[in-house]
Amino acid sequence: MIPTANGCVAEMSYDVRIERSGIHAIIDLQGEPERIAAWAGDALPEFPQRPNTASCRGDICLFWIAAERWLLHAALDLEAELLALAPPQSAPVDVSAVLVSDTLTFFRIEGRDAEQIVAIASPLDVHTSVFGDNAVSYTEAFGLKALLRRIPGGFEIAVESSFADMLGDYLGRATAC
Amino acid sequence: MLNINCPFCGARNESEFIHGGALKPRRSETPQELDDDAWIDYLTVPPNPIGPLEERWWHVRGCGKWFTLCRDTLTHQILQPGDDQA
Amino acid sequence: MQQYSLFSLARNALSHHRNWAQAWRSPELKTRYDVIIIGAGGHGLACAYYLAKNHGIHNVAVLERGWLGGGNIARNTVTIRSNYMRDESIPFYVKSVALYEGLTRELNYNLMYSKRSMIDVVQTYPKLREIKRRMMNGALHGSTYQRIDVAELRRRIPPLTGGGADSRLPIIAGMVHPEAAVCRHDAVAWSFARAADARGVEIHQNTAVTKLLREGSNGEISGVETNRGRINADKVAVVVSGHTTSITDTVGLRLPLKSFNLTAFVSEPVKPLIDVVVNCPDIGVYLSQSDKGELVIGGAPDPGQSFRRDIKQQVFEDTVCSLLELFPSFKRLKLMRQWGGTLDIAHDATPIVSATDIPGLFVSAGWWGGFKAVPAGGYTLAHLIAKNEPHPLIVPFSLQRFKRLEFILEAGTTTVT
Amino acid sequence: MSNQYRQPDGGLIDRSQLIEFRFNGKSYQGYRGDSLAAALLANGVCLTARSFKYHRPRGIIGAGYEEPASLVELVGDEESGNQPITRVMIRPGLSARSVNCWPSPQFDLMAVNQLFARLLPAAFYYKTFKWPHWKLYEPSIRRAAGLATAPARCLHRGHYETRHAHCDVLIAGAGPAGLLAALHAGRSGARVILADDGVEPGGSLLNQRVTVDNKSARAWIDAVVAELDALPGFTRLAEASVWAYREDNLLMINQRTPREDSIFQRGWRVRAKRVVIACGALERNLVFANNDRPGVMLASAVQAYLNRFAVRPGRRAVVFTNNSGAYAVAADLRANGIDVAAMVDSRARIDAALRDGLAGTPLFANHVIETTHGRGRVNGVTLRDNASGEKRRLDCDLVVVSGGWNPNLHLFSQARGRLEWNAEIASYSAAEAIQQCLCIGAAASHFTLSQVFADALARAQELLTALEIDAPQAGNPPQCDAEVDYAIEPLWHVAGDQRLAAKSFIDVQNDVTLADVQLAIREGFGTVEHVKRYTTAGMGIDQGKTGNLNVVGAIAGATGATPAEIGTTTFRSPYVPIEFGVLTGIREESVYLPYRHTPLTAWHKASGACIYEAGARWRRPGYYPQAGESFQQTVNRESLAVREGVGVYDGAPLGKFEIKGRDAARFLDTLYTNRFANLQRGRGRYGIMLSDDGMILDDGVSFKLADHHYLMSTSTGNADRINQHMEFFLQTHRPDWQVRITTVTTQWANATLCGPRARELAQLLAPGADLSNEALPFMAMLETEVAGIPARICRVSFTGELSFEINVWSRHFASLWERIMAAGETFGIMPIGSEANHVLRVEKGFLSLGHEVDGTADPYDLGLGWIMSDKPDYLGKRAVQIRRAGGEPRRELVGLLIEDPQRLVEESAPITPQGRREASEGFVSACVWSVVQQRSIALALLLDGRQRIGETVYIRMQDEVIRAEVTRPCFHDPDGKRLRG
Repeated sequence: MIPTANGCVAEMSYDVRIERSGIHAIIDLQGEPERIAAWAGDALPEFPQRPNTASCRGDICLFWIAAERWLLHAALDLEAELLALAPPQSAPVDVSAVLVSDTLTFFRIEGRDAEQIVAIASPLDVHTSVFGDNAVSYTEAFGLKALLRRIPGGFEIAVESSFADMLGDYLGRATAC
Repeated sequence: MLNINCPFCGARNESEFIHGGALKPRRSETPQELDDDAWIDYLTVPPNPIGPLEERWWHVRGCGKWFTLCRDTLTHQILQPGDDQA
Repeated sequence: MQQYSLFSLARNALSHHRNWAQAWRSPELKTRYDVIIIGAGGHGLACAYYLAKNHGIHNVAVLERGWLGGGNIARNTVTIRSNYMRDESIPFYVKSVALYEGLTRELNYNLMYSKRSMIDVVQTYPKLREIKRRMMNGALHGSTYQRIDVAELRRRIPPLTGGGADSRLPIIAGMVHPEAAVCRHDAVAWSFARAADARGVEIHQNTAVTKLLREGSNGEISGVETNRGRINADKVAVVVSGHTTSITDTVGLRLPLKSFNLTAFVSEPVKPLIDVVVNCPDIGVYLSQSDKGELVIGGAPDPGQSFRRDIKQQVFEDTVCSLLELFPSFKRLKLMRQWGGTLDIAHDATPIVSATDIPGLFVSAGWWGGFKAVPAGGYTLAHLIAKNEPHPLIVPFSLQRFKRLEFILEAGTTTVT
Repeated sequence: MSNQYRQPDGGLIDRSQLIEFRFNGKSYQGYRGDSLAAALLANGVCLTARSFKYHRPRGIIGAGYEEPASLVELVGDEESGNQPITRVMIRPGLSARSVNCWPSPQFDLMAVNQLFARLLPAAFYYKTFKWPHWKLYEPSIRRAAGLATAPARCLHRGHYETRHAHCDVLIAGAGPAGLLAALHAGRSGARVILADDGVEPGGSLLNQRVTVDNKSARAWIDAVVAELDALPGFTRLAEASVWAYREDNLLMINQRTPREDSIFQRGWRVRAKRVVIACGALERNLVFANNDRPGVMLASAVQAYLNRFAVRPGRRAVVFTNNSGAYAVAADLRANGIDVAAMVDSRARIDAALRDGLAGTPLFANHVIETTHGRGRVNGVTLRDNASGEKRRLDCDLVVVSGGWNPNLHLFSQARGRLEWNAEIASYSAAEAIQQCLCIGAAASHFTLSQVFADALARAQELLTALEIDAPQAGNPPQCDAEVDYAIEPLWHVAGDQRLAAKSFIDVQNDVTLADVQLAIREGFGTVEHVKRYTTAGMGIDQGKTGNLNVVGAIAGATGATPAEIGTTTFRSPYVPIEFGVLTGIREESVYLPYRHTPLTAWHKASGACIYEAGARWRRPGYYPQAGESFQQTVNRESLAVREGVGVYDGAPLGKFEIKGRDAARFLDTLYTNRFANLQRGRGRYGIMLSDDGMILDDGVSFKLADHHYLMSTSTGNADRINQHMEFFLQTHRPDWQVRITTVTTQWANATLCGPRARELAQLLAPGADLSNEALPFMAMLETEVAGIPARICRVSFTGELSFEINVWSRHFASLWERIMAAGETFGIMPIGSEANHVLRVEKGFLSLGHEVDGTADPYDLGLGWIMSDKPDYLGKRAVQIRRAGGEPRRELVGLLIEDPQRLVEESAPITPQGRREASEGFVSACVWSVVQQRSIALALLLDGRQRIGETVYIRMQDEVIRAEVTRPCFHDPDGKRLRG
């Protein structure tokens, strides 16, 4: 049950659960992989093999989201560990490591119809044959730049924090009565 | 709504991109040495062909890559997928 | 020229309309003319008419690649107005509106010219400041604007029920431009063609110019090559909005023009709903209702250069979104037809009516919302061609400005935040 | 008595469900599965409309979306205008009325127009209504035109939705071809979407009395659909019109009745690897006198009413055709007990098989129908022998016409596919496609069922091969009954004199006659586009689906050109009219434009701030009014707080970028006009960026965080634009430079304390830090803790006062703000909005984009010559040099003191020589009430302004002239002691 903009509360038309999970711990890494490896390599999860996929070590993941660019990602309570793995101030001149936890606000979309909600939000083809289990990518959702990731039982979607209310608003409308 | 091939992400919907105009040669390191007309031409006169046009696109809602592709301005068919050459 | 009137209609009714004359001749193509005008669109035909009428130059050929009146004059949103911002532009458009008002009488052809006034629906303070600037600058040159409050705005546009105080972008004011009008776009081309033809101008359709020809020591223009052979003239004007560079490229003339696609669409025809032209500059949509009852709606140009004359879905959706935000009841109204047109936009988004570095070659281009400019565009271009010097109204529109990188920066129709 | 024209049995309707509905105020009954047209015909209602121009009585001509004559508007909840009567399915409570007639089609006042018909030829309005002025006539013309009234209310339930979808194969049309192709592709495991406009799948099969694989067509359809629906990766959309074919195989579909109650209509944007166009064919009308009279009906429509709806559209029929297709319809008529008085065929030679099939129906070969007779409904026709010219009259109440078939190529043409004239079918066929699509079945010019099946199967196979999907063996196409091959000899119109031509309708909907087209050509409007525009043929809601080719034929007849030379007019989306709401879906109201918030937006609202759009979709507090305050009083109070005590504002939206790399410094030196390479660590500098053609892009402050590492701030509205500008320059022009940019706009939020007492307050909040001017001078940065929160304090000032910009991670910002407000209470701290900020910057003569920076001014004009450093190059340097080379006088930034100190002048008011009404010499860029000067002050761009300090200038308002004195553009602390203090 989600209240819509016009206040009406009724059965959702889709079988999904949508939850705003707030900010996560993220360090934005840029540079040649060799240089990053030389600096913090063995501490990090190994570099993903394919573009727009994630590789994880325990609860800490590395998203390959652009050429020579990765997001080191974990739950917010692991932020200190993240900063210890890749301390921005100690990064060499040719590696950029910037804490950007506050810049992205996450939503979880889970349930049988999760894929339908994504189809309303984004033009990305998320069929399992193209957007598989460890897929994560920046894409467009409701006109915004959004980070979309497949998670067990659904998807996780994040937008720049200043747009978080708007995304929540949109998701509410998408599933409204 | 084009379906644009990003060198890093593969085929994506045009709504993920920003059009960056027709391809221009790399900006001179020393514009001071060019004569006025050449510089004005560089700044203001774009190629405007009816047919294939090399142009730049920015994958702003994706991986952030600027790349070049060749699009037919009459049919909008993309003739060459995005490449890394700027 | 055969007179058109209720009486001529009645007379011809008796003969079952078998005796109506051709609106224009289909003359034999000659090998030389005093002036060749490339492009039988609004501007080209108007120019031919004024060359003959005001300057006594009758030996003129208008060469048209396709069918006359088939360019942007056939595919625009028919708004006529003079509410521009810069001193360089306003007087020109004031003149154009004045000429328009007399055309039905002058050309003996009902253009269905309907002075409806345009209302800007203002939703942000920066936009209000910009339009006030248009208002105060307009007053210097005889273009008027009046501010009205939101209640009056809604009274004058009954279906405008969106944009309330708690909406995403509340309406803060309305600005009325009383001179604004609409008229039947095809009729503008046909009436100028008919009147120009009556004054001896030759209009040649299906005559495509493939190359401009130069001769002599300083390479002055000598004529054009066409699919029907070579045609000579000492003066050639390129008036092919959207496709200018494809002509000028043939002599290596480099112009600061890019071609874009601008789309428009109409709703199903419905009984009268809106009596004014509504412009919503903050969100990039404008509309009016045609006499047939269709809402004629336009928006922003597509991203990227294009000659495709087709619809860009995302641009179209943005325009519809804006429309529905202010007119929620239109959700159930139906889209009936949509189309695109090619226009070329200059580096500074301001028209070019100018002589060129090639003696004898003139261009009229860069029209963005050029329909409103048709009479003045033709009028001043004719002056330029006949006298070899620009009419005062188009001095600012000369190519010279680019040689000094002095831009006029006059946004054409609507600016989207 | 109800349903008196309904057959006792047969048809695909559900006779168990009798449905009550209303039409033009009367109540009728029909069955579930009936279209409104079918139900009315079953009830003997044949006069259902009045025509657009002459208000002639009209009936039902078609059976589908091609219906040109009868449009209705629905009333009540489903309120909607201009619906083809054939496309509205009846349901309980349905209430419809004919459009554009009053009070009713039976008695329509505007019918008087018929008396003047001869005065109203094509385009008559261009020739009259000129005197004294069009405006005199326009209102009544507008009222007369316009068909239906616009729906007044919004949705009565649910909302529109749009979504994206992707597939290997999109098939448009679920007729025999579409179903078979879908089955073959689906069995191969491809991702298939099958969209069909109809309520039930089957297309033309639903209307025909045929067997497929020895079962009824309906049974075959049901079997195929059952198998398809069970396939994974298969999606079937019913009542779904594929209305637009966009770039790169993106297709727009309007699904009118989605499963979910909460979704009123759904719009699909489908990106398909391949598109199969299986939209069938459309039957052409025949053009002869009074061919628009109620009771004249397309053969295919008659077939639909007989076989699908079990309705008898008449008692005694005359069939008029130029092709073999209509003979099967004659058989259907006979089978339904309808007397076929005559088979009129304009062709001289008739295939023997067709003759044999006539079973006694008199055949009039080489004959035409010259005209129909009757008042209201047709009661007879006049035949004419093409050879002898001899005429005869036949009685009938139904005229069945078939002008031949056009492959339905609307989508193919939208996709930029080339059409070519096909003499064999006397119509246009699909030639090369540009996009990845192909036509099959009738859309590919196959007009017999066996050919359709064979073609569909073969092309589906090809397509799967092209997609490298390995499909099971195609096997044989389904078995069908014996058929006669399709043959036609075009008859574009029946020859006749002007009187007849003036009543021979080519475009029934727009009342365009053969005479109109001939007149257009006579007047020189000879091309198909000219004819269309001059006569409005094909410009109606039906886009001339049944008539357009007859226009081409008429032009051919009049000009001697061949249809191949004439060509068609452009096919334009939408294929069928689409409700605007379905285009935008849930994007409406609060989300129709993006909106952004800072961690404080809630606080601002709670504090009663007036919030409005501030660029880049941020909504920021303009001012915080207190009880009983006027706008000016509020702004003065906030401004004074900053000048005399301390104020604070939410600077979170400011654009922020971390820039790192070996070439970071030279990068900044290229972007900014002034130098940054020599900046000290922990220090910042104000800079201006130009576009390469010399326009001011943005201004802002950049700090050096560490070697090769900078923090850049941009103006709020320009952050995205500058990000694009930087990435573009780096990636396309200097890919060899090593610079990495990270956007941190929302990582850091800042509260700026400004005012003489800012330091005291800051010190209170950061007791541990040394905030003295020595330790933290103007344009310096300090990393410390504020209120226990890790923070960066920057000494920047946009107000001209001593300022401390406290930056913290966004997650801490709200609590920082609370602490500031609490600690600031004793200082009388005020939150200040953009209005006060505006006053403060004007007092200082600081620039504002959109005010002073209006596109034409360069830094010299704005008194910033010092910022144009002597670096050999930076973006825009050369352009500005070229622009200024001529040395012409330019508009320069100055201050103005209005003669009347109480007077505030509209911003952007023009300044003209002596206040004359002529071209301006400048304009007022800003005008505010100055709290330090206690009078109005203004900034202006004025021609040669700096030479004119002390002069009087004239601000030209619409109805008055205001005098003002030119001053330096700074009204407060000119040497900047306070902000450096």
